[in-house]
Amino acid sequence: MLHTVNKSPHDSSSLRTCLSLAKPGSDLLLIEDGVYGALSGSIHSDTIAERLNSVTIYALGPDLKARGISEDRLISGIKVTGYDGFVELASGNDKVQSWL
Amino acid sequence: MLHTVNKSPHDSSSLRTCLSLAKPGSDLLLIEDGVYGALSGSIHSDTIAERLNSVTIYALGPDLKARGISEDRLISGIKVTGYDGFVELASGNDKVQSWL
Amino acid sequence: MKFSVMVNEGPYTHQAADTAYHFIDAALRAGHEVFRVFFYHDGVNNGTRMTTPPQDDRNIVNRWSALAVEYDLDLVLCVAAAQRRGILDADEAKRNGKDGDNIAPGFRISGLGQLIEAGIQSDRVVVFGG
Amino acid sequence: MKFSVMVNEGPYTHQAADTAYHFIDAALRAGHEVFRVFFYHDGVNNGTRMTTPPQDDRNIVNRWSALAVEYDLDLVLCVAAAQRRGILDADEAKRNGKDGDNIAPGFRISGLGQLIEAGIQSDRVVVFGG
Amino acid sequence: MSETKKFMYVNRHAPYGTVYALEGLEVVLIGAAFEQDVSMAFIGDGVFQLKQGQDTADSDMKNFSPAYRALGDYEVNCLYVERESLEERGLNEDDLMPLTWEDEDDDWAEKKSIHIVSRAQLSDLLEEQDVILNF
Amino acid sequence: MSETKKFMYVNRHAPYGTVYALEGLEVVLIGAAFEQDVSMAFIGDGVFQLKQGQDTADSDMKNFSPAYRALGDYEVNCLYVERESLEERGLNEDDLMPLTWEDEDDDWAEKKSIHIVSRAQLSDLLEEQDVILNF
Repeated sequence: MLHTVNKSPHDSSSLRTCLSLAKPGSDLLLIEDGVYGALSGSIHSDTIAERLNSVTIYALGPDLKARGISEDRLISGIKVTGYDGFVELASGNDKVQSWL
Repeated sequence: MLHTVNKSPHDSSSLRTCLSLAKPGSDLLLIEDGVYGALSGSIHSDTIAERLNSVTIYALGPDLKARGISEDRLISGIKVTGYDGFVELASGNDKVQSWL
Repeated sequence: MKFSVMVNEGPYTHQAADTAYHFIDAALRAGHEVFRVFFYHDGVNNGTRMTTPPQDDRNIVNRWSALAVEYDLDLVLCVAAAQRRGILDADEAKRNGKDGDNIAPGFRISGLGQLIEAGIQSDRVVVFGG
Repeated sequence: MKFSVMVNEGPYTHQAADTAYHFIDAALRAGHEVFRVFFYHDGVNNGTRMTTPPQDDRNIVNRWSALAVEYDLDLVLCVAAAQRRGILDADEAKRNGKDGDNIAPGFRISGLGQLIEAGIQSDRVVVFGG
Repeated sequence: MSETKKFMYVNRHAPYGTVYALEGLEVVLIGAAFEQDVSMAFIGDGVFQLKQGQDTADSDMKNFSPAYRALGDYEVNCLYVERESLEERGLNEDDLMPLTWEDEDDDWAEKKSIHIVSRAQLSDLLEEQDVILNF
Repeated sequence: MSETKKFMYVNRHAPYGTVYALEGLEVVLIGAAFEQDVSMAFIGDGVFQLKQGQDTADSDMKNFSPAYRALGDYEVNCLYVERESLEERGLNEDDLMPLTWEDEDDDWAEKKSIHIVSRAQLSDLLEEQDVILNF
């Protein structure tokens, strides 16, 4: 199952709710303002990093770039992908849950 | 100064940010989904109740009623007012800061 | 006291348009003046006459238009925000080469300067948004 | 693989309309089929031809219309959501007694059943929203 | 359409502040005609949609809470409410509207539509679905 | 208009995800012509508006970050950024665009427009305003 989160973890409960319900083995793609959840050194980084052993976390590259976030600022283990990768994740998983 | 908060404290950071910046003596009016912040027994209730000695907190009655929240469910010390009271708070304070 | 109000969200989608209306209505009934209501962001969607809400629901657009008549209210849609969202009066339609307009009675389209002026001229500015 | 997409926010106001567009574009370029794009909530505002964005910005409405032509895409605006927000085609205008319509080329207005049908007929439904 | 899919409508927004709850419910009511295997989940502030005693007389909005009571007649009778979301908000099951449906296969016995489930159970339910629509 | 008022534009939204940052900036640029006493505050996710290195080439949105650099020319040169908001987000002052203005009263010396302030200082600044507009 692919989960997407499009809201900042600082402003919205979406990422927290997503992580509370995502099963081990799930994929999570951070998009739009959701990519702020991929930043290292924030008050949410540790919580997110802890889930990387059970959930594969991606961040959408074009959205990171728009927001001026270079890949060296990401939590270690988070993968960067593009719109093509988003389509592959959506087709490779059996369904998509969007945490709006 | 009158502060207004129109978002649920469970979904948004608005109330937390408001309380971090509101000075003692301020008025705070909870409106729209912000009135959920007035409910007693929630995980945010204690934090909000602690501020009642320095900030006067109101909740908009028509919005409580729409959401099925009766006054006996509110954190003790929170006052209920209507649209007329909102206008009085806005005119009685020197300015209004809306935490959208 | 002289109020101005800023409305930043569209009708039905967010309650902000309702709260702004009831606040203004209460202020006017209490004898206050409302210098201007400025609609910004999706707030400009309050000003289209093409809206047809379900019959058992309130008609937010008509409610604004009626209030404008009753109290001679100045309801201003921001032109830049309106262009992004497809809200036009006859002048704007002509200027942008569009084949029709959709502004509701009682509203006018003008620039952001109207908001700043409202801030300067009014005793209080109250912002309603999402 | 057969995708359907739901778009729940208006253009410019939320990035969801951009992300949905780029997702669909990438899916089509990868050879997937897109059965339907269903616009709900403020998403119906993607389908008005009255929009005039600044010249240095993308034109989100025209971008949808062009994609519809290129790939014969089915772009559906929910009728109930469109009525609340003042988006009309000629039939809806006549039915609701309005003096004009504003739907953009390549879009059509239909009922919520089109969304459920898309869920039944498609391998994946992806929701983009605010 | 011969295929039957498992549809879940996931509700995460409070009513009235935004339109998502109302327009989400409209999808469920229309969708009921398609004879799919339908359920609803209420997570986070979505649990507030089911609060008893909603009364919009003073705010002049449309009170759409009675429509939840009609869900049983549309054969939408699996409403899963996350227990942790209720507790975090100071609510319990008694705060929710008593929604019921009549079971045709059990001599039209009246049964509860609302099921309070744990976070772990809800996580399992999400995995079982074919189509998830989010409101 | 003879009166001069203290206007503060309070920015609490990240750029691009929603339009508030862009349309808020448009208000500030237009407002500059009115010769009021203007400042901007960046709180919460609003601090992301000032992040260096924004590049929208791959997402095809309008990159409006260069407009912040023009603020100095419009005599908008008091941008207050809440230190706690930066820290909570893993950012520091070096992550922000180096915005400057030229001080006419000091032989056109180039000065910083961004002031990192504490939560307590920002709270004081809010109290001093006549008009607060929120984006």
